[in-house]
Amino acid sequence: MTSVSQFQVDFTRFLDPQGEALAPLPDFAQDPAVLLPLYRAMHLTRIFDSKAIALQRTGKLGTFASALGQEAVGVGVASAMAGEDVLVPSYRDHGAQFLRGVKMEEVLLYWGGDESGSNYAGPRSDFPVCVPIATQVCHAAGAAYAFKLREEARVAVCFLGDGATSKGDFYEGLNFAAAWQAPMVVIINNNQWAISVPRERQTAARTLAQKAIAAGIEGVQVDGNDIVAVRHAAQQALDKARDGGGPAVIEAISYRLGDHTTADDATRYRDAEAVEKQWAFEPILRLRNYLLRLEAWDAKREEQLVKECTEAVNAAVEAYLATPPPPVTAMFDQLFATLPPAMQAQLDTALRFENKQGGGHG
Amino acid sequence: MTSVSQFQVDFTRFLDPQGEALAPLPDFAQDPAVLLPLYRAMHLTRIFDSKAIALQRTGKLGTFASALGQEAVGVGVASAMAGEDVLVPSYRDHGAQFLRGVKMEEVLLYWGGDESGSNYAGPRSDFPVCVPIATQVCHAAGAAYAFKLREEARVAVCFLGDGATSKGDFYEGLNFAAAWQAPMVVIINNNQWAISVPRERQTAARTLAQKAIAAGIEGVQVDGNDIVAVRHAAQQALDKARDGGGPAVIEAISYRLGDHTTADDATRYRDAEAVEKQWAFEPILRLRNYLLRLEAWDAKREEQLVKECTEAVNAAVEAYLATPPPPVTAMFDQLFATLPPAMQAQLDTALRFENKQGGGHG
Amino acid sequence: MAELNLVEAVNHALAYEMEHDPAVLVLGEDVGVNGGVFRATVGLQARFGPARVLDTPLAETAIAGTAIGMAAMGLKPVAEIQFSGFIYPTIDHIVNHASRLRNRTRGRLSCPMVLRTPSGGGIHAPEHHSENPEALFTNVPGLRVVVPSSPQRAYGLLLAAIRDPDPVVFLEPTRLYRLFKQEVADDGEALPLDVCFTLRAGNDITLVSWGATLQEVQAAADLLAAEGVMAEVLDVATLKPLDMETILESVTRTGRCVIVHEAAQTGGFGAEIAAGLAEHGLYSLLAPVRRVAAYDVVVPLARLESQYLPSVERIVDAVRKTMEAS
Amino acid sequence: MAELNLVEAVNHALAYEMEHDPAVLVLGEDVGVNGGVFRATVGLQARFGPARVLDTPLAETAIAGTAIGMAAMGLKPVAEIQFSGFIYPTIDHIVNHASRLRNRTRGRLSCPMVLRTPSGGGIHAPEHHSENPEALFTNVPGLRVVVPSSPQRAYGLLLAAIRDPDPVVFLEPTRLYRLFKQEVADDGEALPLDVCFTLRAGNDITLVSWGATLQEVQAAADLLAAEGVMAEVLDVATLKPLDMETILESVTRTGRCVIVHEAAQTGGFGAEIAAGLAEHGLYSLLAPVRRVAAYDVVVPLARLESQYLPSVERIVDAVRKTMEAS
Ligand SMILES: Cc1ncc(C[n+]2csc(CCOP(=O)(O)OP(=O)(O)O)c2C)c(N)n1
Ligand SMILES: Cc1ncc(C[n+]2csc(CCOP(=O)(O)OP(=O)(O)O)c2C)c(N)n1
Ligand SMILES: [Mg+2]
Ligand SMILES: [Mg+2]
Repeated sequence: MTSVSQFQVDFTRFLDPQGEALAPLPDFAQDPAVLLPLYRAMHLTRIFDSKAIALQRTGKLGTFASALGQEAVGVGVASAMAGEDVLVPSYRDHGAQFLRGVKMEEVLLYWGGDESGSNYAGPRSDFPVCVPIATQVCHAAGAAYAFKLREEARVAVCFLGDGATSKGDFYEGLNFAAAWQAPMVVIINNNQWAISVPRERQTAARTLAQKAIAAGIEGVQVDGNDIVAVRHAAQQALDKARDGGGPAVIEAISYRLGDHTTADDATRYRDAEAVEKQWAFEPILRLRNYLLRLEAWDAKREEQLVKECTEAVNAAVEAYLATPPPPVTAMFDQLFATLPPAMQAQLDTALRFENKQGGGHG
Repeated sequence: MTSVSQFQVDFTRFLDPQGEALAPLPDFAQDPAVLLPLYRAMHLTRIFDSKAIALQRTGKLGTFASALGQEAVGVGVASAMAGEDVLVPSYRDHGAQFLRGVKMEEVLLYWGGDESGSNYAGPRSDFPVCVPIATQVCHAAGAAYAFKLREEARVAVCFLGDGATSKGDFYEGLNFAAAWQAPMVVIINNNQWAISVPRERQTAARTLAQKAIAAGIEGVQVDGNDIVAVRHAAQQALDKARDGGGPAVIEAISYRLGDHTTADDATRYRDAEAVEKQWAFEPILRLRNYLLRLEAWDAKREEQLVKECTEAVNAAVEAYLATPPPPVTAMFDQLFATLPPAMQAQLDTALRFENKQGGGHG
Repeated sequence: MAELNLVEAVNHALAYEMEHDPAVLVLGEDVGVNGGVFRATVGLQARFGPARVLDTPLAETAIAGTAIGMAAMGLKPVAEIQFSGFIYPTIDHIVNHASRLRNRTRGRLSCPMVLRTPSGGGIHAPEHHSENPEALFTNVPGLRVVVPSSPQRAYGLLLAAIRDPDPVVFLEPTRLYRLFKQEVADDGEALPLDVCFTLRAGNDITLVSWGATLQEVQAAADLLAAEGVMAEVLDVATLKPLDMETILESVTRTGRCVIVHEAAQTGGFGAEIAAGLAEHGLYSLLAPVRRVAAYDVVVPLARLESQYLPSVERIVDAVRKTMEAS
Repeated sequence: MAELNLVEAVNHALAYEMEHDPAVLVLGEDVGVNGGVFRATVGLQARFGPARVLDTPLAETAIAGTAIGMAAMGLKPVAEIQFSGFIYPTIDHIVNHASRLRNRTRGRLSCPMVLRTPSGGGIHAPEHHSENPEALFTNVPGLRVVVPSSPQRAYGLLLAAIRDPDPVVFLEPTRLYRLFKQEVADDGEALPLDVCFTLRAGNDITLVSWGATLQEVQAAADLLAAEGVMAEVLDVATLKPLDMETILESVTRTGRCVIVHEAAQTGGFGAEIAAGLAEHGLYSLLAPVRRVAAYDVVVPLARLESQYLPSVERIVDAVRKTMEAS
């Protein structure tokens, strides 16, 4: 018996929950000018989330998936991306999207039931929210291949959850990208839960990062609540991918502090106390602790920041609420580049019944 | 950065191509009474294959997938299985099937275009040939779960090819079985080719065994042309699975000496010389060399064996050719347990046109 | 006899059959501790244990595929797909294996499994949660496709589906899960799988539908009755195999038919019924056979949902047109 | 102008478009060095390089899924699924993403991809190699479904499919790949995607079909002509969106229609055409609309294949019955 291959999975954390550095920090982490926008972005995401949940509770928004407790994953990764890179998100990645220029009212429109929310004025090439779990990994692999073929220095960055790593699409997409050495970075947001199914019952694998081994590529773990670790790992993977080094997988270990979505009630399946304990590790507090240590932050600026973010969120909410529902023609006008003649009669019917519907539902 | 998980993939070979032992052999390998039936089974498989190809070439059989050069994989694994275990084969595993009691004429009937070929008189619970690549891994995982639930000491043994390891079903099925700790053993018959696609372009993974790591289970490599190594590894995995130790993956490294199927012409995409070289490693020669060393074999017995196998194959071919095509009712009679009344009219039509068809095709 | 809504009826049928047949087991995402996202499986894991009520990893292909393996080995798995838009990864296993295992092995192995999923729109759900995928299955030989439209029928048809020796796709109209309650005797009585149900008798026109849209069809029938048009309302219930006899019998009497369904019109299962009429009922037809279905557009997000779903107004309009024709 | 069989016509169309549009690329299993198991892509990798003619790993879900990612980023992938029975794992991506990307993003991103696959039986192929999966796609909004029936139409329709700014499922009748040759001008001229083709004019009955069964339909039309029944033969070609106008125009003249297809009858696309006649052509119909299709059974292995495929005999029989009715 001979050993033919060895593998290992490494874990990286720079900041402990008290914001103390456990290892020499990467350069960017010593520069408040770099960190403060990240801190703001995490705050904004959290304030947005609580506002969105409130809107849902009052019937002004549909089902919504908050990123509570996982802000460092989206923000950290997006902050390492170049503008021309492409984000291929799941449904919990508005933290990353905002940093890429997606507007908050766009995200609200999407969850409020209007497709125009995915017509981002900002990052025109970014993919829209992807609900069918893990399918986006294949899209990202294809996008990455397009960049490689055209010799563009762009990377496709894909997010998915811990539960999503059980799906064939994750594995197939990864295997394609690896076989093609395509510039793709896959971020597993391991928030420990797939709705009610805890990480341990999702797979017998001890880490999710090790799933990358199946595709012959590297997988690493980072503390997903340490934005320094997240950004650092993302930057390394992005640089490598951009330089032709092929795809990489980062498992960012975080925790879903909220319900799965507004349609979920997590108290049915998990212990409130266990959740409570996780609050000590959350990423905003951690970065604030570090910034306080750096003396780059204080209570006044905190107050100012919260106010400013709240105003921005409120403005987005207003813009969202002021957007009229789409006309019935919207169902037809972007179905194909040109509406086939065969569909004209249906469009006529739709117009004839516009706003005269709703019998029995609505 | 801390290392949180380490993995390795081991490779086992007992006999070198000259039949010389490279390591202390397992007990069974010192007993000709155990080895001779395996030797016969490999021979039978090879003679069957060449006969089947001849039948296809003369229009008496449909497309056929031979196991040429890979006989040790099927035979070795099947010889380690218990009767009550269940085989979940792909389309290249008749070597294993014959040892389990599937009749040669049944396999011919299947490839000859008659479903009754999958109604095995022998192993009644074994799964039929599975053509859609890798789907059988999920079936095996489910079968294994059924055994576990009913506390039966049975194992589901699943075969697939190197190409098949790229498919989501392989990974999903493995992950389910591992999460369930279900008694499943997966054999990857790595014959280096998926039709025209060589192993190296199928995946960036250096071994296929390492794909098991993604599911959190062990994967090992064996020399798939060394039947001692194959049987030994299979026995270990079977014992462990039967004892509640969960699933395992064995990558058996072999080589497809023939075309992919009779519909294929491998000279289009691979070098005849490279193939020629592989003949030195083929499994029947290897075991014969070993048996000769043991003085458990000689030319006379070889001649006798070939004759006997050829007769058995010929008898099966005769039985196959003598089987009349099924009546048109066969399309209807096993579609459901009971034919729904809605289908009676179609059955009547089919009967009305029985053997009055064929216009334009046939 | 309890008053149950549709999702409770599903739950009761599952519990009844698990109680009486140890081969039955339930698997899917979040079906265990959480009791299913719509609570269809609530209480089952506590009662029958985690070995028979399995929270699977998140992978629909393997949910279907492992269910096939289980069924082939003598279990009767009832697999839940969490929302209809995620049923697509199961199709390979359903088409290539579940529906064929019996035929492929000439009856040696079979596949008594049920694939349940909530289906259809009307609850302002997120993207992909409001699909009507029935036409993906109705062209597949060897499969049964069932859509209940009331708590009673959900209970009886689901029991029948679980007991059926062959695979059944069971589409539960999400919109009806909690819409109304009905007396349901939890007595283990199954309903027949291969028949249409006549929900309302009438001699002027036949309205054929299934699942959630029967709500609008019945409301339309009420309105029409006030106008003096007496509609017969048929619930197809089992789409495949289709009980065309009952539909033909009705249309032979009424001479007119409107078919209503929530899936997109083109290539939808309504076409099969219209085709059946064009072949076997042509001489009875006094008017063109109209379909009221969703437009051939992507299921819109919530803001346009009510403009997308076939409405009472559209049904009444189609019936009036059909009555005018002669 | 060269004499080409259908698979050569496909090959020429691919080569033409790859030559003229650098965004076009081909991917699939064995499409590169091997030139495809049916040789549809033969020579392309040598000519355009392995970066534009990709031998993918063995995974249909990812073939479809990565094609979507490529298409969204400006490429025009033509993905080959090796045999029709292996198209099912693509359906999730085709339904949930390819057909919706434009609508989902309000036109910001789109999905100009083609999913090609050999389709149908008649060549005594192994299990799963003879499927007719069109009905899995024809109910899907946002998709085009095209089936050529001759080398010329394969060439022109495939060019149109590749150039189309939206996703197209392109089903190539395997049985026709090498059945006959035809003059095909390799001039880059596309055929229109949204129209039926009239293959033969006649005023007694309209025969509607697509793909391989047009062979039997035309042979039947020959036999019928000898009996004095002049059949009009329509090749639907593009199933979705369906050109019902042309069919209605013909049936208005003939008053009779038989629809022929190779997929199983129930829930097959023939139903949509019959339904269109029952709604829009009812008053012209002089006889019931018959369908000659495969029985609702699993595609049998080779020994029963010819009993399964719709035959000239069955078509002629259906036409005679249709002519007798009045
Ligand atoms: C293919 C598919 N199956 C099921 C669902 C329903 N669903 C939505 S989110 C979710 C759990 C996802 O868990 P995970 O991947 O860990 O991501 P998280 O929501 O925790 O971020 C499920 C089952 C879906 N969206 N897609
Ligand atoms: C899902 C699916 N896709 C494609 C095919 C066509 N096909 C048959 S065998 C084969 C190659 C399989 O290679 P491998 O898994 O290495 O097994 P081998 O044939 O070498 O034993 C392909 C692509 C198939 N049978 N199933
Ligand atoms: Mg999660
Ligand atoms: Mg192989």
